[in-house]
Amino acid sequence: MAKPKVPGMFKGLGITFNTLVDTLKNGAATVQYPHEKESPPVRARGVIALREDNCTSCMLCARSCPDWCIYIEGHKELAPPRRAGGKPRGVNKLDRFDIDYALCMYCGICVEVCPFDALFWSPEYEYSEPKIADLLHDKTKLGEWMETVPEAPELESGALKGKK
Amino acid sequence: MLATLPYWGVSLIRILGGIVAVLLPAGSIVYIFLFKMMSFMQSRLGPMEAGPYGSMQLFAEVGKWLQKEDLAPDGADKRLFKMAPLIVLASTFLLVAVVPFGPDAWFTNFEAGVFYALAVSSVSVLGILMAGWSSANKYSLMGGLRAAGQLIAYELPMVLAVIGVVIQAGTMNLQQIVVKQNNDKIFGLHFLGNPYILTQFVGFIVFMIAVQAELTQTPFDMPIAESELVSGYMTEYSGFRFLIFFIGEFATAGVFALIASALFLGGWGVPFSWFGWHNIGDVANWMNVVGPLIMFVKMMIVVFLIMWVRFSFPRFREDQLQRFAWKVLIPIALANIMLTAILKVAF
Amino acid sequence: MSILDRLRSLIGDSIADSLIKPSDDLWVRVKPEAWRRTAQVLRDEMGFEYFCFLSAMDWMPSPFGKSEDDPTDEAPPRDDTIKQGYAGGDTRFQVLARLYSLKQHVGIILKVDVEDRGAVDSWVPVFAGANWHERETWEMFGISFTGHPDLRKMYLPGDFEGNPLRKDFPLLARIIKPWPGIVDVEPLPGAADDEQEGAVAE
Amino acid sequence: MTATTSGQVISDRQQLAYIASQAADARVNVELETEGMTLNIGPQHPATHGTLRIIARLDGEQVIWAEPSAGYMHRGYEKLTEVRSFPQVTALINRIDWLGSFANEVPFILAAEKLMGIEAPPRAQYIRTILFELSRIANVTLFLGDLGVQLGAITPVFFAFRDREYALNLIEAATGGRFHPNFDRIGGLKDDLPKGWIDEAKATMKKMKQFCDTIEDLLFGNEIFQIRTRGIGVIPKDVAMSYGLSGANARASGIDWDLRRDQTLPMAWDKADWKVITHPAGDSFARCWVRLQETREACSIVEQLVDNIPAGPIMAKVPRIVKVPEGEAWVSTENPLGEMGYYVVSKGDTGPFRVKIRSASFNNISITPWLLKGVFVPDIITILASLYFILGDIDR
Repeated sequence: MAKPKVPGMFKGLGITFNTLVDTLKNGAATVQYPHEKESPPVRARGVIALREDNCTSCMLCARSCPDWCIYIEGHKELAPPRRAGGKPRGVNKLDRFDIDYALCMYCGICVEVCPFDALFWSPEYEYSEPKIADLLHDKTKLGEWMETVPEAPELESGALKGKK
Repeated sequence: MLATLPYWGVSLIRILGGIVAVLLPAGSIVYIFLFKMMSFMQSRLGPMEAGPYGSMQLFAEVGKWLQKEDLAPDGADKRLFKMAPLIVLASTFLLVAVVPFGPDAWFTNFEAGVFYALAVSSVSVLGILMAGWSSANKYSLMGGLRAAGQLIAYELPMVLAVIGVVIQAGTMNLQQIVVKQNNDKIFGLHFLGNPYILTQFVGFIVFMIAVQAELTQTPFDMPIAESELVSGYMTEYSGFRFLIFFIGEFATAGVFALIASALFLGGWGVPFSWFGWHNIGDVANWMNVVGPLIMFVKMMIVVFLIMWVRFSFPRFREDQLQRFAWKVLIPIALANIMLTAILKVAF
Repeated sequence: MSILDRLRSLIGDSIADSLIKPSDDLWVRVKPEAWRRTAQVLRDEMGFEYFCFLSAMDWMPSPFGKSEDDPTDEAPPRDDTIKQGYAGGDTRFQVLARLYSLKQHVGIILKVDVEDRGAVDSWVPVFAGANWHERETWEMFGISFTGHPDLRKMYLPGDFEGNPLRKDFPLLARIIKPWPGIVDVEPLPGAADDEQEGAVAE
Repeated sequence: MTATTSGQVISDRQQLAYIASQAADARVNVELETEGMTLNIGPQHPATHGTLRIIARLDGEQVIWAEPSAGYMHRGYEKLTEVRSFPQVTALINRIDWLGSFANEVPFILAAEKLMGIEAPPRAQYIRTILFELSRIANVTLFLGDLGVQLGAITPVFFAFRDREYALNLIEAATGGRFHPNFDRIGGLKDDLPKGWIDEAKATMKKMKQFCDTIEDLLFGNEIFQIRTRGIGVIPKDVAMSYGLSGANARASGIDWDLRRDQTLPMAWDKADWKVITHPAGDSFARCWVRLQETREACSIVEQLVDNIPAGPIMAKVPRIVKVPEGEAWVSTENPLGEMGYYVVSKGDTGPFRVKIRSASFNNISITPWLLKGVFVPDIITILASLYFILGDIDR
């Protein structure tokens, strides 16, 4: 065993003691969770929010989901014509849009493939449930998450602007 | 004062005192060091929810443990299994009996106090071995065997380290050792008395290392070694029997710290020259109240050292530990005894 | 001399086929009887000392597809012909392995044809690390390795039947659950075509 | 077992342990000798961080033989890839080495890009490399802390969790996923970096370097740590190669091989100035030490690259629904755990026909029966800790 100037054991004791003093002086690195909360970054994939009006039940998200955890049902409905005097259009209305968060693996593919901007990520994370069945969020609950969806962050310099 | 009470009254006070002397240090050690100091050393806060700054956490834990079912594994030797934690705790209570807390505040005061303390401290080995054997678990068995090997190996350096003190004090009575330390002078100075940590520094270090091993604290925690043996001899215990082991662990830490402060740090006393006392007969009665407090503070300092090392170091391997005991500690302790004896004769 | 030329000069008659993609990789298919010798030669003579992996291929297209079919739609035509990849092949199964030379920093991918539930020589005597890879291949494809010291199941429980990575082994998780991608949009009552229906209602 | 007969130098300690184990083997067969004991370490055991099970036959505390038994977490990824499209597979393979997830995506995406004959634009290559190294930092940081726990020191792991959080925050801010970024796309990346990320990255790298110093003083400098790891679990060079050991485990045995340096990939490692760390000893200490130094190197790679990210697009021109042309491709990269490679076979569909996942831990752990012979029970733990495996990486 090589003998350094300060034996490693004492150095180690010094480190723990310094941390002790540092914690007493400057506070801990942790936060007391239910009382204090750290806010996740804007891009954090916490929960998926649904803007129901934009959804056309095209099934793209359900088909691209690796876990098959999105269930969509809809029906056709007449909507007022786009232009005055035009014919009323048949549009797809959502009856059911469920995401099973017990299955979801938060990959974000559904949000990415959605061509009509109906799905968004929200950084909200406090929706754990004692019963696993309650993790199936229906379209009203998914719609409520829309309030928590933040603006997309600005990009770092050098990024191409104006491109999604 | 005590003399006016009937015998059963004295006994009752002694029993209560003993319980306080075991549980109070254990509780404060767990809260201050295990919950708080360790957390601060790891830049976190530790328990904060139960009571102000988590001070009631220990009571919450005790409540939780007491509620749990008293389980024993199927293949266990049930009688031994249930007895083992009690034996470990009993050794702690036996140990505290000889510790003097003040001029009159002692449980027993007998001549071979040091000898007795070292003898009963090894009773806990029996409990641990019983726990390891009776659990019918391979991890427990290995933990028990490691504990037996380790505790017996480190008994020897501990005894040898204490012998230096005994030689210097010329007595095995702990009360007398405390009085001697506070009444003596070092280099002709009366100011500090003569706490034996100054003259017996090597002995103190050896003693503390041996205590660390006796308490199975890191870096000598192979009998528990949670990353190897799950929890060693305690693996199969839960509920209040685990609680007893837990209390036993920290109460023993407290009692050993008390003994260490009595042997090396001047015990309950202050240097007698401060108040013009000359021997134990002169000591004022209020020292019976202040003495335990001084003792408590000294104990906390010693436990701080034990815990500081525990939270900073990795652990040895079993064979390295044995080698360390036999090849390093015991020769050093023997040399220390020789030196002490020579100096004692010389001066 | 290129690696392939050197290999050909050493075990020339055992090479069944090969393919070089420049600045990519080298594929060599050897004859089954030369499988172990190839490894030996590559390690001892040519410095391919590093064993990377060993596995197998089932070239049959899966009879189950991706279980992503709309039962109302007509099933798309399925091509069941077995078509081997680079460096060709004659059998449905192939064992493939990769070795790497730490001196030249090049790798070589070796393939060998093997019959369904057939066997090839084990590489364990040459590369000790092939042990676990061959166990895995054995349990996943049912290809056994002669001379393997300890051909036991690696991942699956002992009484598991079937070889999961064969294409004819169904992925039950996808079969027991209906595909949620089936379009489930109820049409307007009594109408076949949206546009017309809109006009009629008007 | 094989491969001991080579001319390699084996430490005295290991040689003695071998002889003792042979003797122990022989003694078991002799009448009136101690009976061995079979100890099941795992699948639920504090030291196997995951569900690896080690069946060890012991004589006292000495291991006569030991055999790891994997498969308690086998998720059948190779089968699952057959029914998934390329973007879906990317989400899946995040979970192989869950501590350094981003690094798992890169070789797979590179293999798909190789088959398609496209390359990500330079900006994407830089960001990929930075995130790759960040995931290495996040991964190895936890290793360094966990190492302490395995050896009985409890404090380093809390430091590791504290400081790893900074790296994870950085990954999360860029990708949205703490552990499972799923940020790589065929042809580039999902998104560009958010504003202020580069400055944060520089500050974090300073903290991570500080963490390395702390661990070096607290753990590596400790004499107890040194006697627990030096000379324990020595792997000679040729054994390492025949078992296919890779990454820091190989480099600790003196194999000077790093896929970041030794192959040309469309990544930005060659744009930074860094060195490959090797150690000649091959013991547990060397493996831990190499990883510590590599974390420092990774920090300096990130520091160098963030300053020079070229401007431009982050996606190459790729059709919306990706169909990968028929072919086979092998790409491997130097992941935190070692060489991680994917052998992707495509039949021109939206998904791969077959993906063979070559994960580092699988090979790294397959050496344990050879390595654990003759060691003591506590050394099983140090050796396993120093070999460093992630269970998802063994079982896939």
